[in-house]
Amino acid sequence: MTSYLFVVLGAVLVNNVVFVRILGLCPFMGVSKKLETAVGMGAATTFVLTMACGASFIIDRWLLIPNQLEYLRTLSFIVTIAAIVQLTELVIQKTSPLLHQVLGIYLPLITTNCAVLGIPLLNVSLRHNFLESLLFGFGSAVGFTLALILFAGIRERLEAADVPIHFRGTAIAMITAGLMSLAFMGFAGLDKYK
Amino acid sequence: MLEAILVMAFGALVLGAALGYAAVRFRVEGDPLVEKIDAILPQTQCGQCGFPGCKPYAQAIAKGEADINCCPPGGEEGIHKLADLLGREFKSLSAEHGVEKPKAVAVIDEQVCIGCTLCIQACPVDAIVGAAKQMHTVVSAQCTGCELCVAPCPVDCIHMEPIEETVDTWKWKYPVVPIRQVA
Amino acid sequence: MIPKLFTFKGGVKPASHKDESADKPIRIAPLPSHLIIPLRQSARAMARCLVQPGRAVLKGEVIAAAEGPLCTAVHAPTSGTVRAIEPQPVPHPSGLPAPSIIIEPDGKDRWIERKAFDYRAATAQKTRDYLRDCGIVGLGGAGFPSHVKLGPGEKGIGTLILNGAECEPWITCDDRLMRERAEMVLAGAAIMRRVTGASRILVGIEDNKPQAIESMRTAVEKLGESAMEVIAIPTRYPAGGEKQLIRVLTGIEIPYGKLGTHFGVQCFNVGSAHAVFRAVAHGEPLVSRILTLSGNMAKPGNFEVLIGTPIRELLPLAEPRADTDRYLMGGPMMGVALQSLDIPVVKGTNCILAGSPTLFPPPPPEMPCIRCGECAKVCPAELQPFELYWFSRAKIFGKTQEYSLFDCIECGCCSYVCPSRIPLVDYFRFAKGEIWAREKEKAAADVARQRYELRLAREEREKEEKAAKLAAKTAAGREKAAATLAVAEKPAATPEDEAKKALIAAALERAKAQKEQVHPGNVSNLTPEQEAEVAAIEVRRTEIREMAKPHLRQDD
Amino acid sequence: MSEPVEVTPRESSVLRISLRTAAIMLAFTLVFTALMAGTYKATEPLVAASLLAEKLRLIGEVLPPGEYDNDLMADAIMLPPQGSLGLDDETRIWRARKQGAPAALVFETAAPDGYSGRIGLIVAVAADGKLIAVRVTAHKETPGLGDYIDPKKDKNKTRPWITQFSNLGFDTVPVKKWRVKKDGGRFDQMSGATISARAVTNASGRALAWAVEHRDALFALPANGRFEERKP
Amino acid sequence: MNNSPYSLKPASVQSVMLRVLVALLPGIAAYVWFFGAGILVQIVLASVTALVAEAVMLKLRGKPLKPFLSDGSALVTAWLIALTFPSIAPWWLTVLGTLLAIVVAKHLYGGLGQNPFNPAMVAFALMIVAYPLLMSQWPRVGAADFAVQWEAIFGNRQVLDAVTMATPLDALRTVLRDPEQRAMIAGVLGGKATFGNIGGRGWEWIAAGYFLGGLYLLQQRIITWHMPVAFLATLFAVSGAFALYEPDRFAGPGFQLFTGGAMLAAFFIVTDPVSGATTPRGKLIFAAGAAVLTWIIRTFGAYPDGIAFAVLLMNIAAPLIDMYTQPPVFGHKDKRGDSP
Amino acid sequence: MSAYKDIAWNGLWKQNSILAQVLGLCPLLAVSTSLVNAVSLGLATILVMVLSNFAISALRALIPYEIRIPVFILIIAALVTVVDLAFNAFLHDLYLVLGIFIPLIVTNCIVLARVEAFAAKNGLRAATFDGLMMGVGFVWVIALLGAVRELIGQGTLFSGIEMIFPTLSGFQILPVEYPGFLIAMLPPGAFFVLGLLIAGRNWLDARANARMREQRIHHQVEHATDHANSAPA
Ligand SMILES: Cc1cc2nc3c(=O)[nH]c(=O)nc-3n(C[C@H](O)[C@H](O)[C@H](O)COP(=O)(O)O)c2cc1C
Ligand SMILES: Cc1cc2nc3c(=O)[nH]c(=O)nc-3n(C[C@H](O)[C@H](O)[C@H](O)COP(=O)(O)O)c2cc1C
Ligand SMILES: Cc1cc2nc3c(=O)[nH]c(=O)nc-3n(C[C@H](O)[C@H](O)[C@H](O)COP(=O)(O)O)c2cc1C
Ligand SMILES: Cc1cc2nc3c(=O)[nH]c(=O)nc-3n(C[C@H](O)[C@H](O)[C@H](O)CO)c2cc1C
Ligand code: SF4
Ligand code: SF4
Ligand code: SF4
Ligand code: SF4
Ligand code: FES
Repeated sequence: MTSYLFVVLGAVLVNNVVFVRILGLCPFMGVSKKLETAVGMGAATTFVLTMACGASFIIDRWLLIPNQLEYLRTLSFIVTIAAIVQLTELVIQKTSPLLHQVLGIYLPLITTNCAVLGIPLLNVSLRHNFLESLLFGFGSAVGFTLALILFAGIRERLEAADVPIHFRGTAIAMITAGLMSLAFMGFAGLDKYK
Repeated sequence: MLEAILVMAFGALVLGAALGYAAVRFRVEGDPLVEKIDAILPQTQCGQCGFPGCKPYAQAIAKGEADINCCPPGGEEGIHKLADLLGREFKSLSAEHGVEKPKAVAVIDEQVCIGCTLCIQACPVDAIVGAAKQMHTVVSAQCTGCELCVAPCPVDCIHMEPIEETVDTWKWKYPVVPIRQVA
Repeated sequence: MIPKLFTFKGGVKPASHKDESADKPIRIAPLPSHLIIPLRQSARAMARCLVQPGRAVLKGEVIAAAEGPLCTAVHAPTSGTVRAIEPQPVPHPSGLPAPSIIIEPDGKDRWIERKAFDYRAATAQKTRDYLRDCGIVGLGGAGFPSHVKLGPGEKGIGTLILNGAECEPWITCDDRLMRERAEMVLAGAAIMRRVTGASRILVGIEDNKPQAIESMRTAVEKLGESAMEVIAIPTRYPAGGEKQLIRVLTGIEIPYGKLGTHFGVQCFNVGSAHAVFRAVAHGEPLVSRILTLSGNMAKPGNFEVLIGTPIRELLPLAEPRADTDRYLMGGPMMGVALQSLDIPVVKGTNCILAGSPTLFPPPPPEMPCIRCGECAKVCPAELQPFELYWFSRAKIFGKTQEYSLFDCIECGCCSYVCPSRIPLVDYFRFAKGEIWAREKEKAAADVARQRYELRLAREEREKEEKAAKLAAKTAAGREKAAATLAVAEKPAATPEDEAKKALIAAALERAKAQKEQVHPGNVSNLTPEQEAEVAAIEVRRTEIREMAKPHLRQDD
Repeated sequence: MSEPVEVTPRESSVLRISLRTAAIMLAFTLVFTALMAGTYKATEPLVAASLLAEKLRLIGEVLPPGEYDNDLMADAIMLPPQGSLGLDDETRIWRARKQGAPAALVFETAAPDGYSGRIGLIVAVAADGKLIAVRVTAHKETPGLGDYIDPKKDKNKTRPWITQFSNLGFDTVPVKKWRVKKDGGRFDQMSGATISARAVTNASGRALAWAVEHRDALFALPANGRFEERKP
Repeated sequence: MNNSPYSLKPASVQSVMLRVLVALLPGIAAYVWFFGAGILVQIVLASVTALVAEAVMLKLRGKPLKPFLSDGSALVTAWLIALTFPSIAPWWLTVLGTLLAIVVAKHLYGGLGQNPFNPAMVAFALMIVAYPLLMSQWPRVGAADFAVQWEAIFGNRQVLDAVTMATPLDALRTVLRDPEQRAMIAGVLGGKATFGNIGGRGWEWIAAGYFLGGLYLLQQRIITWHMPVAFLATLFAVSGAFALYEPDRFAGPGFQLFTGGAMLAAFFIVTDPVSGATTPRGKLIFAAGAAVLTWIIRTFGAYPDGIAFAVLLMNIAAPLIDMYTQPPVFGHKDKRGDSP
Repeated sequence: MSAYKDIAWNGLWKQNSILAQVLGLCPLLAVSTSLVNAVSLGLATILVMVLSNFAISALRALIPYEIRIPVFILIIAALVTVVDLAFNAFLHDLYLVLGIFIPLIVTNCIVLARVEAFAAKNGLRAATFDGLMMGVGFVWVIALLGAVRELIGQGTLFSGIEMIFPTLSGFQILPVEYPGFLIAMLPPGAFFVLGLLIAGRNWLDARANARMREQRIHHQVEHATDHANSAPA
């Protein structure tokens, strides 16, 4: 039981997708200017990534490995993800127009978030079982969301700071992300206790 | 090889059908974005942006056909708002579309006006009153300062007057930062 | 019975400097050479001028009438002649001029006929109308019309609060008023109680004015009014702020956007109560007030001054010292620096303070905010001024509103303590102004959009109508067109030069047609009068052109 | 590319369009899957060869090719998870023979107690009980501090730290001395990063002891056999 | 001409920062007493570097030099860097750390008052990640005289082996990871509970010095009680609970509070007004969070003193903490938490 | 021809995927720990971009609007897989170093963005050229990043070149005593260096802008003086 907890915590903090695994940076940089949008993007990603991990595990274990088609992993995973994104959009559009209004614009962006493909691929190479895959996906997505929200908090404040002119915008955001990842290095070594 | 193709073909069939269905079934009608953009534009309707009015410009922005820095009356602030809304980077006002000017209203020199009604036809917000061959006046509360009436006047009797500051319209100025003066 | 006092958070204790003028009895200021009475005496609205230059007026005569719900009448402060009605600088941070009536006193100071108002017989509404016509506005500084504040609001008023706190340093006019005319103040309060139907009156006085407290307590006993209490409150700026005083005396907190009446309390300055008493008991409209002259002056004191007295003529009474570099209207915490000494005393003027570089040194350079939180500790509105500042400075106004910018009462406590010497209040005033301006602009844009869309719709309709008309005409039109075509075709067959001629003719024709389009029928089919008018205009126009020519050439 | 078609979603057309898109999708899939499958088939032998070469190179680091003459890949046995070697997965033991005689065992082992967790090792133990060499295969030790255990990162290029175990056995270094100097043993450690050194030293000692103990049983197993520890 | 208010309380950034420097003096005195005067060299190195870096950056950014150079904030940063780095760190380590703190962590964000991260802690974290060995060599009490320290700072690092030792925190961690040696923990931590053994010899006196300085800051109302109390109390509670649960595995609160930079952090580092939370509730959360993270990283993480990382991690969260702990505004108290 | 110049300028600088569009960051930051790694991944990316732009431009008439995205992804993924397999077969060591970042080219936003924004609307030659230029734009940035990080981090350049050309080896640029600044090799360093690069780009752009403005003003002033000189005549 605790080992599952460590999978989640490890994915959220110690091996944070953004700061340590360096995945999902485009939306991390692009959708973090406002807290609101950061929350929306985080929620959408969490849902899709968790689903993607489950689905890709099933495909890998039951379709690809038995047929020795591992080389189709990239393709089948990304296509699955695209399908999940589309279906998610359909479902929430039907069931909750409100949620759709909140998440709608983020869903299409998720297909090009490389964490959404990277985490399922990592699941394979870390040889996670089904539950671990799900939890790893969920934990990573929570880690992504956490990073995104914290970053948005800082950026909202930074917007008013007297940053030297050439550093305004993306440049200082990069430096901030660097310092955040430096801070997250403090968690290094915690995962050896699992 | 064969199983590869079979597996993928199966996936493709399902997905293709689903997507085709979805794309047709759930096409989003109308574009709420245009309304949001239009709400930011100053509604001066001056056409300096190169479009016949604010709404067409809003549509062009929403379609990605126009840049966000083409509206001089909206000024830097308007551009900031648009950049925020659209998640784009801020750009300073494009010089070819004009410069930000202090707000002004049109004033008709009633001595000179010949009542030709050309200005009435030009004014996009019906801010000019007067019938043919009678003196025309600008209702300054309704004038947006677009200057469209200035050019058509055959006797050059319309000029723009900056809005004067009164006790009612006066605003506190941005505090000067004395530290720069020390430098 | 000593009621339980509440406290408000924050606040500061600047050096009080009250001793300089507190023991100086109220003196009547001499008549000035002229009086400048701005038409705007109440905070929100301008009165309608009733007099013309040259007209003789008596003291107390209405010279401008109240118009609209938030307006009060304006009266001649003394007898004399109206000299002019013109824009004059007024006490406003902008220093901009505003329409004012200028009166030259005749030196006789003759009153109109004064008659006490029997408020016991009148309805509350009648009394309020009477106060409006007496020009009573709050004398505590904000200048809000008192008759409006005396209205019942939603719930009616249970508690009436008299504000005798006078928390700003230097100012002692309310202190003197309470010492010298306590009974009148309380009688005024009693009238207000009757109008509002309030059950009790609480008078809040800062405990650094023991004589005033004493005098007011004696007066309460003497008047024998029940449910009227004089309460000493701890001295701490801004205890006299309406919300803070109400909080201290009753524990009620009034948020921004809500009025005292929502909570059944209403607060008046003691001077306002005094003015009400004078209006009701003696039939004297508000034409004078008591103010303190203090600061860098040799003989500070308190004076009863006519509204409209130019500051310049008041100053000799207190003898400003030589190193005075500026004058403030109001106290050092909230006052306004005067940009001209020709600015008159208005109803809200409670103090003229002479400043010197030693008394009010120019602020050292502004440093960046270090988020030390001092400002938040002293903010009586319990805001986070440094957050407001952070976003006001960067002009991110949406955020300032999220941090409740409009709850700021501009008391200045935050600026007072800031170690970085940031003029915080200036940033907040700036942000508020910009937000208001933006809201106005937004409203204007919405109107413009509507009008534009209406116009588009109309044009569309007109086009359709025209098209319909055109269609009706086509039959005839087609025949005509065919005929012209036939004519036009003919020359085409003739030799070249003729063709050229025809082309030129056609071009001329087109040009003419175009011209006609540009000048739609304006100059044809005119009545003789119109023709005359046009001719006259034409003449004027050529004259103007001639006159303008040299300039034009220069410009080129 | 076709422009967005303005369609009103009537059921029949929806069905038609769905079918059409499905068909196109199918066609694309077929073509590109074939492309991939073709590439896969073409590269398969190459990939297999690379994998083999990688393995051989790794083995070569601890066991020079001259030391044996058999086909290592063929002469391997399976090793179920071994707690004492710090292994929680099934691994292989490769048996090197020279002219048919047992020459050496090559196997993976791990030090669970590195500064930042597990350190993966590969060792070769000669049939005579000497540790031929040990190398680090995976570690997360602090770069610049604990990573000298990997000869690629070791500043001392001429005599990397990890080579000090080469050709030593319990006959030359008693079990008690198979420790870092700081713990009273025989081996150097890098000052300020003892933990990594201690972990590697102890793990290599454990591996040597284990190999010496099971040497005969291991060599006796048939190729592709499975080693089972017999509890005495 | 300025606007109201016209009278201002005499206070300035400079006086605030100077008093912080004064408050550091008792701790520095104890430091010198136990570990020698090498720390003074480091303080000078860091101060000079900080001032030069500040001046250059101000020049580059076209800001006036005088008010900013004299505000003292760069000195506070510099002193804190010197005090958290090993006193025998090579000179370039201190210089590089200070440089990065002032240039990257402070001026790229707009300088004084605008940096979201604590500059001194950025320096510490960067340096311990980049040069873990150099950042963990501390002299033994009384082992290195000034000459040796000078030597170590400006040249010959060879002298070090004789005089360095594992700091108490490091010893604790080394022992922790080896179950066989856990019995030794008592030895490391000084089973005899004399004062000299609470946080390791010498360390607790330095901590006491910082505590004294902290009291001065409190008395001067430069810091409020929230941060130090929340930080120390949380560290005490967490470490106490775990030490009770498994005393031979976890160090007790006495050790945790008096070793390493805990006391310095409680009064001087988490209290940095610029990069920390500012609302009263926010301060409590910020400091308590920093304490928990410190304990976790000290106990389980790869880096010996978790304070720097803990503070940086809380810096990241500070804007959100502030945003969600806005105290209710006057008159809006019924709607708690409704404000942004 | 100038259209091609525009495409090149866009790819290399103006619309540079990293510096201007801030897309494709993950491989950029994760793999730029050394020059060799960086360039290798960059080349793989170029390959994919050129091939996918080519393929999609060629097939664009066949792709219905509704399913264009899935089809694009399908094509890109297939091409990536091909490249991945090729690396595995021919550059196995490098394949191990680059890890999941080769498959992740699929989600590299620039690839999809270019395909959608350019290849789907333009002719074969232009599209292929655009893919190439966008790819080169990515490569020079990632190469610069890799070089800077490697140099600061360990004082070398081209370390690991033996993975590609077994006969070569890297260079020690800085003195051997250089202690190395490890941060540069770790994620924080990746962010810092990229931040500096972007600031550098801003600076260059600002300078170019300023110069242009100056020229224009200069031009105007000249014009005006000309005018003034001629006016009295
Ligand atoms: C910061 C602040 C301080 C104030 N101090 C006083 C004061 O000392 N005495 C006073 O009568 N009014 C003071 N006022 C004005 C009161 O808030 C309030 O407007 C007044 O008491 C209402 O009475 P009035 O309408 O009769 O003027 C202050 C206002 C503010 C914002
Ligand atoms: C950030 C950091 C990382 C460290 N990484 C390692 C490491 O990877 N390997 C190691 O053996 N020691 C490492 N140490 C050092 C240990 O904490 C401990 O000081 C050392 O192993 C004790 O060795 P000594 O007895 O020779 O001083 C590291 C220390 C720090 C501060
Ligand atoms: C914020 C902070 C403050 C510190 N203050 C001191 C101090 O005042 N005195 C001291 O000797 N060590 C101080 N240290 C050093 C650490 O407590 C710790 O002992 C140091 O990182 C040594 O690591 P090691 O145990 O791996 O050798 C401080 C560290 C940090 C992060
Ligand atoms: C109470 C107090 C604590 C401070 N702590 C720090 C600190 O931990 N690190 C630091 O770099 N500066 C510190 N400073 C100085 C200053 O706030 C810092 O340089 C700013 O972060 C620079 O913008 C402190 C200042 C005060 C008043
Ligand atoms: S320039 Fe601005 S105000 Fe003028 S029409 Fe265009 S959008 Fe409207
Ligand atoms: S009056 Fe003239 S300037 Fe004003 S809105 Fe109409 S056309 Fe524009
Ligand atoms: S008092 Fe001044 S420096 Fe302190 S937080 Fe407030 S605004 Fe900032
Ligand atoms: S001026 Fe506004 S923000 Fe400042 S203390 Fe007063 S109420 Fe608070
Ligand atoms: S490359 Fe864009 S999200 Fe990773």
